[in-house]
Amino acid sequence: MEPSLAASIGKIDLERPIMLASGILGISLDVFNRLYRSGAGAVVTKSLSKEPWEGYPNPTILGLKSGGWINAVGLSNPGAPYFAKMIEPNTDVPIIVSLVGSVPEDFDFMIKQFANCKVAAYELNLSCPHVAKVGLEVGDDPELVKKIVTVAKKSSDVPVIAKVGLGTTHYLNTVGAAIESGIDAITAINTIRAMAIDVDTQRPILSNKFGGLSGSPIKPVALRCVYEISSKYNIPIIGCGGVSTWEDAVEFFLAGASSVQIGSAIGDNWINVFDDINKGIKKYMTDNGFSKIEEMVGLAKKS
Amino acid sequence: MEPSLAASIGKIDLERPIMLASGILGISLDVFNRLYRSGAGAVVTKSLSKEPWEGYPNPTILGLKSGGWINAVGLSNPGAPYFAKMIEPNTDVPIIVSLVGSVPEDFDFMIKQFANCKVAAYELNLSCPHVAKVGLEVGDDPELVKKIVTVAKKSSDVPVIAKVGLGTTHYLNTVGAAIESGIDAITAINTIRAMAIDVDTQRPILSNKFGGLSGSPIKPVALRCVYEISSKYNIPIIGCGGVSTWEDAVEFFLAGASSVQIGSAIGDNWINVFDDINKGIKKYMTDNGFSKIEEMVGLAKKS
Amino acid sequence: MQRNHNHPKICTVEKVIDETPTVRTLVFSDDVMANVLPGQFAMVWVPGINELPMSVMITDEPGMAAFTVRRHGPASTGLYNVKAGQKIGVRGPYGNSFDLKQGRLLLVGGGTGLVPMMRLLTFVKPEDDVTVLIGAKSKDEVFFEGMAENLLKQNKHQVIVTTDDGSYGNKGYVTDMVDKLVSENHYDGVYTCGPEIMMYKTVQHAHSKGLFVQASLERMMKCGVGICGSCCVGEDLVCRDGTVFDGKHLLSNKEFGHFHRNKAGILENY
Amino acid sequence: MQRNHNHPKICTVEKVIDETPTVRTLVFSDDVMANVLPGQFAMVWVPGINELPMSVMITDEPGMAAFTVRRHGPASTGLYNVKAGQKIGVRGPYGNSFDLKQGRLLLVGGGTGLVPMMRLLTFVKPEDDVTVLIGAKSKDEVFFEGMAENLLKQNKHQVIVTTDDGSYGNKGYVTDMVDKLVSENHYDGVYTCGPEIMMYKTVQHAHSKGLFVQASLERMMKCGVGICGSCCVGEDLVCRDGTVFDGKHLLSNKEFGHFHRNKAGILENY
Ligand SMILES: Cc1cc2nc3c(=O)[nH]c(=O)nc-3n(C[C@H](O)[C@H](O)[C@H](O)COP(=O)(O)OP(=O)(O)OC[C@H]3O[C@@H](n4cnc5c(N)ncnc54)[C@H](O)[C@@H]3O)c2cc1C
Ligand SMILES: Cc1cc2nc3c(=O)[nH]c(=O)nc-3n(C[C@H](O)[C@H](O)[C@H](O)COP(=O)(O)OP(=O)(O)OC[C@H]3O[C@@H](n4cnc5c(N)ncnc54)[C@H](O)[C@@H]3O)c2cc1C
Ligand SMILES: Cc1cc2nc3c(=O)[nH]c(=O)nc-3n(C[C@H](O)[C@H](O)[C@H](O)COP(=O)(O)O)c2cc1C
Ligand SMILES: Cc1cc2nc3c(=O)[nH]c(=O)nc-3n(C[C@H](O)[C@H](O)[C@H](O)COP(=O)(O)O)c2cc1C
Ligand code: FES
Ligand code: FES
Repeated sequence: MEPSLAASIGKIDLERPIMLASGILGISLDVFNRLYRSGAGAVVTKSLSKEPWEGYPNPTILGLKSGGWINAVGLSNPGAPYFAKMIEPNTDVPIIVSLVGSVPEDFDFMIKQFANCKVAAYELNLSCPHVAKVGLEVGDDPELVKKIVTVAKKSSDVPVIAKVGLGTTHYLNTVGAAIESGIDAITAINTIRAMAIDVDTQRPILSNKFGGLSGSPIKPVALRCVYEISSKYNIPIIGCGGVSTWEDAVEFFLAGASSVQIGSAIGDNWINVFDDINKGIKKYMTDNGFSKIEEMVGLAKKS
Repeated sequence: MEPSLAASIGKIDLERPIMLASGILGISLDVFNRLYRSGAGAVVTKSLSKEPWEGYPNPTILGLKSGGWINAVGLSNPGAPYFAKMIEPNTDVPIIVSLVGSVPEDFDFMIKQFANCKVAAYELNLSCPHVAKVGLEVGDDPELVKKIVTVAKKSSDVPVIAKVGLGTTHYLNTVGAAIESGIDAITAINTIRAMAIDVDTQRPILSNKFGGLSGSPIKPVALRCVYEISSKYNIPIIGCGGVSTWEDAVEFFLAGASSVQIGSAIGDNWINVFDDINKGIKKYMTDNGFSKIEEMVGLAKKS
Repeated sequence: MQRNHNHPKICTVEKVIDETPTVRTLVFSDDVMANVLPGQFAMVWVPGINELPMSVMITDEPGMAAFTVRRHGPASTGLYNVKAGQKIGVRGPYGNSFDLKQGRLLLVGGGTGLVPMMRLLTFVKPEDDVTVLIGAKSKDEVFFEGMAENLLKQNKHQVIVTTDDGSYGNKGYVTDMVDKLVSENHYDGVYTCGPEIMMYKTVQHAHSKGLFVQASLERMMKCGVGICGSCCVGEDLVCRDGTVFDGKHLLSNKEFGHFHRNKAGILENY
Repeated sequence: MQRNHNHPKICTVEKVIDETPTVRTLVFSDDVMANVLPGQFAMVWVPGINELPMSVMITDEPGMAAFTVRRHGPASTGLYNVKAGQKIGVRGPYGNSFDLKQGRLLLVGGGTGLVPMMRLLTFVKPEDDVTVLIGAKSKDEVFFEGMAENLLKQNKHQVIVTTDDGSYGNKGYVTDMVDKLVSENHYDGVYTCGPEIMMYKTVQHAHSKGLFVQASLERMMKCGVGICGSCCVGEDLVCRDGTVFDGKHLLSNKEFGHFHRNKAGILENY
């Protein structure tokens, strides 16, 4: 029998275990449809705020000579109300709506905008490393996390995911706080705060100076976070960080992730990366006698 | 006039601004001599403990397909007393002795072993990410850091450096605590906790499962730490993490480091890396009209 | 040091040429940029100011490339103000290129949209019969006419200029001239770059006559590599799927000619 | 997936050959390892057990490589116990190789130190006159004698075995035989690998006669790439500067033949 690529992240059921990560190509329903057809099991939207944000001036992204990317797009987004209207026609694509905000009420407001949309889940961005007052600055405060998760869970019946990253407090505490407040799943990790300086002009390259490191450099760190979370807590995990091959995806499954998200690899290999990874996972499963994704999840912890 | 490569890290004066990082080839005086002749301005020893440690079983190191290394050598070392004897004959090489321990008394004991040695500085390893009860587990406790630094400063007249890394509390707090207690300089950063899983055998590769990520993947993170420390505090900084070219070294100077340490690049390019980087820095200085290293230090913060 | 085409490479501007009162060409040395394909662009960092997408302009020296920039908002004005001797960062090249047919060709450019057209001219075969159509508002905004003539010395060709106010060349909209030309002649390929409304009408006219037509689009760009999504037009990403698209494809795209996205990603009318 | 020679590549052991009651050869397919130079080694991961340095053994099939392991402590016993069909991880190859002279050659191997000697034999020229000296404690520890004969079929050669107890071949220490041979003959190159004391004496004897001699050293190894420092001998790093060193260089090294470092890095007497 052909192995199945279907993945369950708690109550979220997907036909394929790889999703588009937040912030990557995530501002248009047309593009979501295209990515879904290209093999993504779900798409996560750009993180949305209550109001439209322009984000930082360019340069906002750069590639590193040794691989990986640093970005400080600054969460530019059209705002939750506009976005909800745009995705209202959606019927096919499992869309996970990513949200940023500073206070619990922000999240309640935003989730209510999507009342008429088909939303597979909400992902709370508690981990953007380069925008003040949202993202990590929220995630680093476990008490605030508890309040936000509690409110988000109340605002709709749709599953809620918390996305964590390496901040100034221990991310495992953020995870713990989110779980205590009823979170349905965890995405780990966001980009890691980083910078690049140009030696010829002697200045930071990004307009915001600091940005978030993504791509292959952060994979080994993301992988250990997934392993640590799954060792400490019983919660569905979505692995994110540097996945660019089927082998990377499988590493995350073995570490305890039920699915993975893909961001930077699209910049390197364009969108056929979804199909390539799906095929690779399937071949691996056939070669190794797995029939379902969940048979692999957490297997590396047994050794 | 030829630009000068001399570097001052507070009270520590070196002829060249690049040092061997701790744990790299750092167990034999003969090797120190060789590295010094090859262009290192100073060598940092393997982190020493009170007693000899065997470290973890192999595999303890692996190279990543996308660049960089993960190691969990487990701080194997011959112990401070043995080591002090070994380096007693040293007269030429600026040796920085790296120390690990759990309580302030450990550090006092170890520093006293070196009473008859020429030691350029002590570097307190508050940041090893993969050994219990030492390293990060110490660095993550600012109160303990204060006590350790205070004791280390009292144990001798030699300058004391604190080496920090990304742990479970904010490293800037560790830096602050060390400065409050009279530290002379900061080395940033140690490896970042990470892991690698083999998909064919479905198990973590390192015997210790978790290890520390080093090399090019961590450079952008190390660089922002140096920039953040130098923006917040007035303390000499030694940059460490992923330096493998003169360009990397200059980025660290511009971010605020007075010198840099080199580890993994030796695994990639062998020990001529010191000479190559020295030459590159010199050429850069000539091309850009710098006559001293310190003219570059922190320049990127001005823009 | 190895090069990563996604990392800004610092280049020193060696020469600045005033093309019109608002358009300048900045010349610099770079082997990679000197040899890009027509339609390809770079992300150009003006340190301390901004980074913006620019088509890569040809120069008459090997190993040299250029940007021809019109000053507009703060970003482009920042680049416009760069003096000889100053440094800029250049990453890329990005994007695809034109599918250059042989035979009778029509190139339609407006403003800095002429940049990819000039490079395209360096690829035409001596046998090709080439018409270049340059549209401008008025006389003092016309540039690259002489360059086009020069590049086509070996060819059967004509260079036609239209100005909206008739202060130079033919009076009227360049797209009316396109309509006239494609009605009277067969072309094996029609290529256009410039203001979206000009491209939209050019594509419509050419397509309605069954001609092969391609346009090079502009959209807000942050990454240039298909990550950020800011350049999307329908389901296409201009930076990665384009910038050059077939007219047929474009006419089925409901945003082309009508909407672009602002910095927050909200659709706005052209 | 691209290969990084510092990342363990998983290989399946396809065949296991018992060489002696304590030595086994494990055969596997791998193009890179099949083509290493004599003296080069791999770091061999036995999942769940340990990782240890192993010289890469030749096989008689192209594309295949092998390890010949003596069971000793837990790590080597773990490898020794790997069955056909089981997986091991292999990274490398690491280290340098012998400087193979032409003419009259003497190869001196003891135990698994014969592994690089066998590979060296595949590089000798048909004109070379080759003497292989195999040292063992007793008869049942002798292996690779037939293989050496076989590899030298085309050459003028002799394969001499010595056993300490005289249960096979010549009685006595292999190094006494070395002394005898280098006193009676000129050799253009002498090569040795095996227990350090054997290599030490071989180097001394050969060097005292002014012969070119090289030895392949063993030390505790963790990284194999010159990072960890565990394999240092004086100022040399065996994994990166060696494993093969000139005898002349070695005799000036105060640790060679006398000390090695234990797992904590403390010098211990041999
Ligand atoms: C592929 C491509 C090639 C181009 N080639 C040229 C060229 O050769 N010469 C030339 O003069 N112009 C060119 N442009 C247009 C140029 O990049 C923008 O017109 C210009 O950046 C707008 O500048 P501004 O000063 O008004 O931006 P500001 O208002 O200062 O805006 C700042 C940022 O927004 C971006 N931005 C604003 N409007 C646009 C827009 N319409 N399209 C893309 N980005 C925008 C800018 O790039 C910049 O990063 C090109 C655009 C693209 C997409
Ligand atoms: C370059 C090189 C090539 C080698 N080639 C072979 C070979 O082809 N066949 C063979 O049987 N043996 C070979 N060895 C020796 C082999 O690696 C060690 O003898 C063996 O690992 C010791 O195993 P153990 O079971 O006693 O180790 P344990 O006591 O289980 O020790 C565990 C760890 O310590 C290391 N270790 C312990 N002693 C040594 C030592 N003396 N040298 C290096 N590492 C040590 C092991 O590699 C292992 O990682 C080689 C060694 C080196 C350095
Ligand atoms: C350009 C860019 C924009 C991003 N924007 C967001 C965002 O809006 N919200 C968010 O949660 N993560 C954002 N991220 C982080 C990614 O979702 C992802 O966590 C990170 O890039 C690591 O995955 P990768 O290595 O596969 O890219 C962004 C990343 C990039 C590169
Ligand atoms: C094999 C290895 C062993 C290390 N051992 C130590 C150690 O004992 N003490 C310490 O402070 N840092 C240790 N480190 C960390 C390095 O000193 C350095 O901080 C880190 O590797 C980042 O620098 P790099 O990217 O140049 O390697 C070790 C690193 C490696 C790769
Ligand atoms: S500019 Fe970022 S996707 Fe096109
Ligand atoms: S084995 Fe690590 S330096 Fe040689």
